[in-house]
Amino acid sequence: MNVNTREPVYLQVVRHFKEQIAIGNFVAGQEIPSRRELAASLNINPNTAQKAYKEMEEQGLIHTERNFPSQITTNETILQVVRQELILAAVDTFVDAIRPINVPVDELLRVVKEKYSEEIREEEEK
Amino acid sequence: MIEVKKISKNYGRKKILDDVSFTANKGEVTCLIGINGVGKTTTLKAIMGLTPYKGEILIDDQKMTKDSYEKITFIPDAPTMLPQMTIKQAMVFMSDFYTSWNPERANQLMGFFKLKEENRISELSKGNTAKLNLMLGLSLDVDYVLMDEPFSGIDMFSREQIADVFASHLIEDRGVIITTHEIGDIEHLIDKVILLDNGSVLKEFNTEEMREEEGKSVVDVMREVYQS
Amino acid sequence: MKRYLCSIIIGMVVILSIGTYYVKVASSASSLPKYTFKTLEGSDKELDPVIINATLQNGGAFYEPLTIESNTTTYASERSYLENLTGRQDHLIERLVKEHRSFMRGKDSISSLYEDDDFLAYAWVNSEYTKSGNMEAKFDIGLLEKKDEEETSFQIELPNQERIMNIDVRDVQLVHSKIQVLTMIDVNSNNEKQTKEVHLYTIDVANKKVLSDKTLVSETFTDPNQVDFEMPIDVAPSQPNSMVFISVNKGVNHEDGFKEKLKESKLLSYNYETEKLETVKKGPLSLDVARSGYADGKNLYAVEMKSGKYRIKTFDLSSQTLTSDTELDIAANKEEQYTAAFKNGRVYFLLNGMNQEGLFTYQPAKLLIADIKTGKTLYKGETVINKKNSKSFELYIEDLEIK
Amino acid sequence: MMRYIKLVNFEINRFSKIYLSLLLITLVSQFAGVIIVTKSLLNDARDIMKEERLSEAAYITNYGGIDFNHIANSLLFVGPIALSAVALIFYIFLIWYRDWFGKNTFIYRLLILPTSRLSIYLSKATSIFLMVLGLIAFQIIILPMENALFNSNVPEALLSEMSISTITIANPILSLIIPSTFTQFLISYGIGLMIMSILFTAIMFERSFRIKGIIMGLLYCGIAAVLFLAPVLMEIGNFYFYPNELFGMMLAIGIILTGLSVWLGAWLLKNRVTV
Repeated sequence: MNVNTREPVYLQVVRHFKEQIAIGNFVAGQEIPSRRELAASLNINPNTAQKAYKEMEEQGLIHTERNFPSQITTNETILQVVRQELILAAVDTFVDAIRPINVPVDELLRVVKEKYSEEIREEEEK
Repeated sequence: MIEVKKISKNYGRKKILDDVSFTANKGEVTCLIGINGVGKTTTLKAIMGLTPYKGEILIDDQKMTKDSYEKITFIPDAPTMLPQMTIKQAMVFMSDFYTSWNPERANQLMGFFKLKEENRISELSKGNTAKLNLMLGLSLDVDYVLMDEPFSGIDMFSREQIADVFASHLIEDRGVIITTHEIGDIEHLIDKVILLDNGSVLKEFNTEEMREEEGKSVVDVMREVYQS
Repeated sequence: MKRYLCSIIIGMVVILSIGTYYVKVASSASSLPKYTFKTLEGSDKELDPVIINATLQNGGAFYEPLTIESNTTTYASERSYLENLTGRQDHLIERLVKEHRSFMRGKDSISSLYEDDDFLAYAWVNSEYTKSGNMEAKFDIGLLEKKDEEETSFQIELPNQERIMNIDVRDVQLVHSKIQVLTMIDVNSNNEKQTKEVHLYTIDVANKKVLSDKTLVSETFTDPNQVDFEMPIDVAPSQPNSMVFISVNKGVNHEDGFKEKLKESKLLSYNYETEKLETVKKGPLSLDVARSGYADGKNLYAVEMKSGKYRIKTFDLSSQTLTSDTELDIAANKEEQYTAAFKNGRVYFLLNGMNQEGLFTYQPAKLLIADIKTGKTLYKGETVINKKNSKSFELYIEDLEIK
Repeated sequence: MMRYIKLVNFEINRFSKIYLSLLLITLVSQFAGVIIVTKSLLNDARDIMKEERLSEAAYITNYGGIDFNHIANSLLFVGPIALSAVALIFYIFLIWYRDWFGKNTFIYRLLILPTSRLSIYLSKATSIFLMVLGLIAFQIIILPMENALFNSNVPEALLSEMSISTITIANPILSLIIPSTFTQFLISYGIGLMIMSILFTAIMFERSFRIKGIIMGLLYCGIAAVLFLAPVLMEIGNFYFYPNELFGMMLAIGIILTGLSVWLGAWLLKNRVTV
């Protein structure tokens, strides 16, 4: 994770987690690293990790039972929402960038489809 | 909690510290930032009782006593052991005098830093000296760690290593005060910034709050403050 | 434990070695030879008041002061630190300090003290030389009334001090409540001529004034002539005496400038009561002997060596006649040096081998106690050493004191 | 207490190499002195006997026997004692300044040890004092050996045998370092302790106030000297004390001065020293 020093670090951690969940690196019910492990692996302040975990708990992304390591939530709805959120956020950025070019929607979708499949193919070939 | 209350310090007519007040909490990394010669090191020395000052400093609501040194440790940027000692002897010295010495952590850090017990302190490079200091300081089970310029004059790889250890071994219930004039390496690691200039506190803020509320990095704030 | 080895060794060595050393030192004083008097004649009781102060010397390198008192030898190293600090003290001063501690502070010159039943008086000249070489002098005067411990102490300028180069207090008396101070003076001079004088100062204690400055004797001479004033040894220096003797010896210095050849000498007597200065008629007294005699205010005692024997001559001061001349039962020996004391109507006479260069053979010191008048031997003894292997030890007698 | 002992041990170990060299130099030099000087003394004696045609007995009568004093006055004997004395006096200063100077600032570590600053102060004083006594003890141990070696090297006819205590009394330097009585030993080394504590305190002044501190330190030494010698100085001003009073006063002043110096030095180290 590359840290942006102008944005609260805990929010960056939360987003990092969401990305991992969306990608499937974290699956429902999976144990996640302790705050200290997380801090060490991401090279951040344990307090920030703590704050990020707290935020994620509030959002229902993870849950912690006493004396057990935190786990990714098993609530599929929340996981879906996370995925949706990520997709929506990416699409938002994309839309914001492409809007000024004034491309017709059909053409845009066709180009996106071609590019996207090509990238997947290339990735698979590797 | 370390409370620094209105401390002042002069060297002759020169004011080094002028009514400096701040607090550093347990479980937080507090960073004293400022360009060189603004009294950062003097503040740490004052807290450690290594220099006289006017004002009051309390550690967990108490004045410094000899037993406080089991609770608070200082990692200066110069070797604190005799040059003729080997690292092994330095470790024996520490375990001899501190009941808070944690040999397991020391061994762990030795391994991580790739330091060798038989090396003589006088033969260590600048980077390894800093690592040794860190190893000795962090292997004490203390509540507060004071670090003076842990990154100054050290190569990039050593810096990364140190920052790594910094993150992994500064357990959340310790309080850390660190001084630096190069914030870059650790900006994302610190909780609280005390901006010092000419011996007084210019600005004190929480880094995450600053990012959240104003979208500014510590460097941004520094630039603003020092260039105005 | 290994880390502490260095410190432990140092600590142990320090304690053991220094400890053992001083334990040994403490017990080693007993290894020094002990001198005791073996009685040859008379009663040992006579020995009781005798105190001999001496120094033991070993091969020119080692000196150890010792005292033989009540026939026991005590080395300085055997005494306590505080006792050695005070040092050897005259018996009289020791007593006076005990009785009048505050008054006696700083007063340790026995010829400056006067004591009778009612008073203790003290006179001393405190002199300093200024940078220009002149002397500045003051009298230190003290008077103690014994009855009520009333003390008068003051300083007064010495009269005519500008003409004085050197001053020495030789006798102090209290006569009709006035302190009399007999002094010997070297007069300041710019030329070849030297002047020596004997002055008597009379000091009024009540008014803190110098009443008079009387010149008793004044002699001026030029080199190689030489004049010396001498007084017989006062056997009771602090006791009231109405009379003192001063011998005036005129001589010529030899070319080597050391020993003088006697040309003329006279013996003067001064009476404090009558204030009369008289020349003693030469008749009965050999001057040479009188010069080195002993006086107690009433009598002058002289020791003479004649036909292999020592003789004691007693000369009555008031009548100026020889009252006795007795022979001591001890052989005279030029190689030996005598030390004498007169007290309690007795003469105490100690003979000790002179230090002859390099001759390290033990010779006992001989002590004779005799009645002054009759010359009858009351005690005779000689020293014995309790050690056999002490050929290299020598005993130097410093003084003989009688309690 | 334990940490104080550890510190003393630490300080001694730090100086141990130089200290062992001093002991070794003393040992070698003094024994060499005994052998060399004895030889030359005997040669001189034989030359004189030859020239003046004297028998041994006559030689002794004229010139006295050959005694250990000749050895004890030789440079090879006295030199290492002087060297050790100078080294340790110098170390009174070095024991502090070596912690400050150079790249390695050991003083940081020393002052943040969980032990009182008084222990740090006292541990340095103790180690120097212990090392001084160690040297004295060493001299006391080797002196009888040297004397025995000397006695066996000189023919009995020429020998004037001396006991150890006689040797120490006769030689001015030996009598200074090995006082003749235990009381004098306590007094001499007590005075030494007092002087060291005063010097330590002067060093603390310098370390606390730097240039101003040098003046304060010198002033403190001066005041201490005047105070200690006050009874003697009063005698110059014509006030007389009895010897036991003088001793008592100087003893009391000495104890007070030592106590005050230790207290002040430790206080400065605790409250005023800057590293």
